[in-house]
Amino acid sequence: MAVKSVIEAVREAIREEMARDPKVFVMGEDVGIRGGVFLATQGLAEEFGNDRIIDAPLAEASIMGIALGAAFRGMRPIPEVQFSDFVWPSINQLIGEAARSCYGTHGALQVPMVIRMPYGGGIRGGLFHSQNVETHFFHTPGLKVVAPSTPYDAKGLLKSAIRDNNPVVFLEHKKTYRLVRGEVPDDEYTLPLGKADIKRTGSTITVVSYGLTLHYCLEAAEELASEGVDVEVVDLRTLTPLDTETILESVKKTGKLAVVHEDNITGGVGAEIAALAAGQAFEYLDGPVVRICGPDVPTMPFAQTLEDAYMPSPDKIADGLRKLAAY
Amino acid sequence: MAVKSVIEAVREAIREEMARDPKVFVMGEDVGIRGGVFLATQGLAEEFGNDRIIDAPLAEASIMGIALGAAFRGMRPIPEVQFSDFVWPSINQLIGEAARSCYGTHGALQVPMVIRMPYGGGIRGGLFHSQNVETHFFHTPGLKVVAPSTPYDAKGLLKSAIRDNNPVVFLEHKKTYRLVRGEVPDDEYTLPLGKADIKRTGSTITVVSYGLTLHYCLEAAEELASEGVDVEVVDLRTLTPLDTETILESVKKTGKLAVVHEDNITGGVGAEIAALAAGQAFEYLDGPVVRICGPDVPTMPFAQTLEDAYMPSPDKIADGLRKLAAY
Amino acid sequence: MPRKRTTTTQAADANGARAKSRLPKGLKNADLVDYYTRLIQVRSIDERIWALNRQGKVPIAASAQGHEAAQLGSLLAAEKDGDCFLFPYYRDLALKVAAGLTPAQTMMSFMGKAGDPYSNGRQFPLQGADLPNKIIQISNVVAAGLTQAVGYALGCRMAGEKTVVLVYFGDGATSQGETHEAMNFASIHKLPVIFICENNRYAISTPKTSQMAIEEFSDRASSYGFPGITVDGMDLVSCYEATREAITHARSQGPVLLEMLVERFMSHTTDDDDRRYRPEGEVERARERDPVVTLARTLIDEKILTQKQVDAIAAAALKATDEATDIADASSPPDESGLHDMVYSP
Amino acid sequence: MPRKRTTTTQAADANGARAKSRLPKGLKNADLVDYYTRLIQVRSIDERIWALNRQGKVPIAASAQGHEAAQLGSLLAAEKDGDCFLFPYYRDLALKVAAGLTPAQTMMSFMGKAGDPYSNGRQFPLQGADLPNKIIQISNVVAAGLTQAVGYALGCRMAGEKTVVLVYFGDGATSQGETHEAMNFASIHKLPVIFICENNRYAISTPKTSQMAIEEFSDRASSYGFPGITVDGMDLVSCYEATREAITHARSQGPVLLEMLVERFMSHTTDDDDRRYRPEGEVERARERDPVVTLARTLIDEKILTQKQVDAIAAAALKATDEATDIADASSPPDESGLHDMVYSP
Ligand SMILES: Cc1ncc(C[n+]2csc(CCOP(=O)(O)OP(=O)(O)O)c2C)c(N)n1
Ligand SMILES: Cc1ncc(C[n+]2csc(CCOP(=O)(O)OP(=O)(O)O)c2C)c(N)n1
Ligand SMILES: [Mg+2]
Ligand SMILES: [Mg+2]
Repeated sequence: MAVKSVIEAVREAIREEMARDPKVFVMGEDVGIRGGVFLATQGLAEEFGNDRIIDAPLAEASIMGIALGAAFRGMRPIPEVQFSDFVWPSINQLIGEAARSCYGTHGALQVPMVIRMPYGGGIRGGLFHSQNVETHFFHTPGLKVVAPSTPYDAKGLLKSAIRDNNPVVFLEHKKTYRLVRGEVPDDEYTLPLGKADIKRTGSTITVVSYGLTLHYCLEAAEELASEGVDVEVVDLRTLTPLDTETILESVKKTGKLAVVHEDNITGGVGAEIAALAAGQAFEYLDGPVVRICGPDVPTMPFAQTLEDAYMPSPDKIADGLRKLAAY
Repeated sequence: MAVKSVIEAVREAIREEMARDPKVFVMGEDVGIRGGVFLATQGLAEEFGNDRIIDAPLAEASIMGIALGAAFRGMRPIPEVQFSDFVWPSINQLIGEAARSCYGTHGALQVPMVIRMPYGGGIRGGLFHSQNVETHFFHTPGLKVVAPSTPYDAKGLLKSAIRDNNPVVFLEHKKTYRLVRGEVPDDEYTLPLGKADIKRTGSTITVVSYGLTLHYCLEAAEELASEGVDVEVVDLRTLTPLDTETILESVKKTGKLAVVHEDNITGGVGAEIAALAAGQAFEYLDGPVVRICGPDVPTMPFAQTLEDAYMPSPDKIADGLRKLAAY
Repeated sequence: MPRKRTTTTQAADANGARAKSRLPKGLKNADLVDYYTRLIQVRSIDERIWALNRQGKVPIAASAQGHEAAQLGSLLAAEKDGDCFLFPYYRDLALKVAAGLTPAQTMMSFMGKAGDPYSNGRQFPLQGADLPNKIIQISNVVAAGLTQAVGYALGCRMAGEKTVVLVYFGDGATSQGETHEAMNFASIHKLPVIFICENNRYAISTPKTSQMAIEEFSDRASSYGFPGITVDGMDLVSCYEATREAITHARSQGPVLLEMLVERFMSHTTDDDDRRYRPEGEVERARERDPVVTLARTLIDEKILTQKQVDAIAAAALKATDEATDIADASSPPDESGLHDMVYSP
Repeated sequence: MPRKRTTTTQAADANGARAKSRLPKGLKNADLVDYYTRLIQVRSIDERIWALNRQGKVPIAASAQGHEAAQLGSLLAAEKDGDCFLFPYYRDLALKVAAGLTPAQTMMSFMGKAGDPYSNGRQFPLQGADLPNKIIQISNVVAAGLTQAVGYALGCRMAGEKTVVLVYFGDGATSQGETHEAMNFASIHKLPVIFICENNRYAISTPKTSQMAIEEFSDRASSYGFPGITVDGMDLVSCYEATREAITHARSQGPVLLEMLVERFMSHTTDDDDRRYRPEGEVERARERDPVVTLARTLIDEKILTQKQVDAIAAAALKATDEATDIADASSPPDESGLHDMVYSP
């Protein structure tokens, strides 16, 4: 096993799947000779040629629509959205078309397509390079949504996503790209979509999170451990399918639930997790469901002060958990 | 007072506001001589001319972007999206741009714009003429979101929306257009955005809903009343700003909460209401929060059988409430 | 293939009345009879579903009446070629039916019955996909199919195939940004795509003058560096020949824009009433160039069929429509237990 | 205004080395000196922020180096006209600064400090709006400003004003669907909008050949029925004159497409490294036509300024940049208590 960064894990997954299956191809802005602005496809144009690593015109709707059309023909496209903030022009092809192609043709069409996009903030990206977009996909039946937090998960889940016959939105938190490093097996492996991962077991509070803030939750859990509070940290890994079983089991065990994400609180993924607990683990709840999430402010100011004020942090999370523990 | 339909109320509100303020104008597909496909603007081109009732090219992104630009210049545009299903191509201008123009310029720009769109199903519209899109706007800080259920509310809220200095997504459930009729005062009136309305007071269960399903909730409440269960029905009227106070007060009074909407259940508005109660009225809850919502199926099949299977109905709601009452 | 538009002689002298099909190049008489048989069948179904809508049995329909020569002319060219794939739009009833559906399948689709070949009752009639007949139209969102068609062509090329993709849309669709994006991408990659605009000068009520500031949409092709052609879309042979040429060009050199000037005989859909916005007499005048009538006349004038034979074909079509209506009417809607099927593919 | 492109003599004989500005029509010497003063100030700031990025004080910057003649030439025309409104894009640093910001305001924006005139530290540098200087650019989503600019022009017309709107974008932006939609709407309504494409032949790393299949983007104007012009964007006077003409045309007849051929001297942004994808020597060759150097040479050759005066202007600019840097560096970031302000307008 070697220690790798998230971006390296992503690149390896793409590379291996392209080598494995000639139907897999990448299309996006600057993915070719430039290797993508985050270098997720660095070296792949040289290895696989410009016909399989396609530098697209600057037009997201067509990147998505063309990928979708190629998927209809049996290809396995991996369109890249350069920043999740720029997915909007393409959203009709994604939410309106790709998500419903199988359902709307009663299964005649499959959409084996992985839509990769760097998302999230904390990198001084300001309003238009920091966005959390997961809720829009989470709320769209027909899409699968993956949001890994570690290199190991990123690689294993991306490989599964590429082999899946459905449109998978694959969300890579851009702050984790180089910051988060971890062991990645040398041998081939995949991880199933739809399975959450308990990244830390505990008995008094369940914290559910994903992506960057998962790491902040682990830090907060450490802090609380030193205060004698034993926190269980559930990493969703995939938002759709949502692993309700793991979440509910953990909540039933601990009796207390906190949900943490960077995305705006109102109507976010955290609301669904809270609603799930309030609906299906009501008898087990020993305290209010706490959400420690991004405020309802358009994501996310450029100035360091404002960005810090926006972002959930280990301290803010620890504060919230402390209060919940004391309830 | 005269009895009017929802579509008549909408038309009157537009007409009165256009007469009151020359800066108000309408732009959309077929809004002119055709009067819109639902006739919301019937007769207005004749009255106000084609410069204020503008037949746009078939291109939603530009309808939204051009309206936004005109709003920057101080106009008060009312862009119409012919069916909410077709809002996607314009969503960057709405979620990415309009919602953040004020925040991103620290208040230098205002966006006094009302985006009207017929939404929702139950009219044999099939996958592409039935969509519930409210969650996407509900989850976007910077937008206001209105979803009236009656002619009275529609008129009063639309007039307020037009006078508001923020982008307001105004959702008109297309099945209510002609089906729902009610008294509308002859005299000028407005209704404040951000205030829910208790459409039926009760003491044992709180049901929160909006739009078409609000009426189904009232029907179900009647049915339960005959069984001795006293249901309070809260009509949200505006989703953003959300009237958390009215919701929480009602839940604290009844101790039981059900949320009903037609939109897909996972990550829908109902999740937020449930999370709100689980977070801020936890001590008052006497039972699990129940959600009676559209299933996680791409909205919504064409065949009558499948559409019925999808749609919440008075019966399905009554069933859910009965179970909750018995808890 | 010329880079500038050509007008067919037909279009040039078509002042409405007494238009008449030229005799085709490269088509046999049998082809024409087959074409007429399908044309009359399609028309008969088209008229019937409108009536069934008024009876409450078909919730919604968009008629192809007036567009049939464009749709069947291009279809015929695709069939003759043998390696084409079609991305039609919602008005392509004639194309979709003539491409291989039975009248009963068609009627089941319009009534939202189980067994609807396009979506099994999930979508508007004839929306979805009919892969056996090489057709995909997953939605009726205007212009959404164009980039998909381009992507399909890209996929075919990657798979080493020579398939030419024909994608259809109306004049309204030309305004959408994605139409631009699709043509731009296709031109950069020289993909074998034929962009077929069925220009009836209306998008619901919105006239062409509110949709574009140019005379002919086909002129836009030059801004992508590929040929644009305008043909008389009321004339079968013009449409057939232009499409044949376009297929040859597309396969070897890349995209072609084919504008077919057609007439919408009916209201936009069964939900519309075009008397609100169309000048009086416009439809009546347009009907004088009815492609069904025109072809019948040609067949008789050229002594390919007798009047009696023509009548017999029409009678058979009507009978087939009657039977199909009964079959569809008697068949079951999809069972509600299927609501959750195929949200995801296995 | 001609409907077809014109090339300036400058562009025609510009083989890189020893290019030289022509003397302007309708500009006074004082204008040129003023222009040069602003140009050198802008360049000095532009270079400084790049250095500040390397020091960790400016998180991100897009340089205007190589685009200055296009940006300032058109700005000058707008200023002379007196009734123009601008929708620039993220590379228009030179335009935005020259339009009226102080060096200190500019530096505060780049460092994300309170008092940033565009967004008060909420957005990337110089994103947002600068209404006192008649500028709006609410986002750096490529091409999103085009329809907004068209809408602004519509709003002005409704308000009875004669304002001409200039909207700026790169060659990459030409691929976006909204660019088509904006030009189409403007042409239908004959709105006074000038579409200014600063064509540097790169969108980050993507060359123009992967962006469009035509030689000159201005050719696309004909598909909307309005004039398209290509000018040498390295030449101040060409840009000034073409924009002046375009303003006159736009106000009386509707939109104009103005393509300005420019060179990107720096990497896409401070986050990019163009050595990955640009041929060796390309930037060096382009720099031989540096608009700052060219204008200095003209001013001296034409004896409008002495070398000494030119040097003094440069020295003053440098000093202003130094001072501005210190002021911005010492000033406070926005207070975190303001996070929730102005999500909604009152
Ligand atoms: C994106 C989108 N916007 C609006 C509509 C509603 N709509 C359906 S058809 C139509 C007009 C289309 O006109 P055209 O493209 O000319 O085709 P035609 O019906 O004339 O054949 C409109 C506005 C839609 N289906 N999709
Ligand atoms: C919609 C959108 N997609 C992608 C990006 C990322 N991006 C920023 S600038 C750029 C290239 C723009 O190139 P061009 O329009 O030629 O302008 P230039 O930078 O060359 O001046 C890209 C892809 C973006 N900002 N917006
Ligand atoms: Mg049309
Ligand atoms: Mg460029």
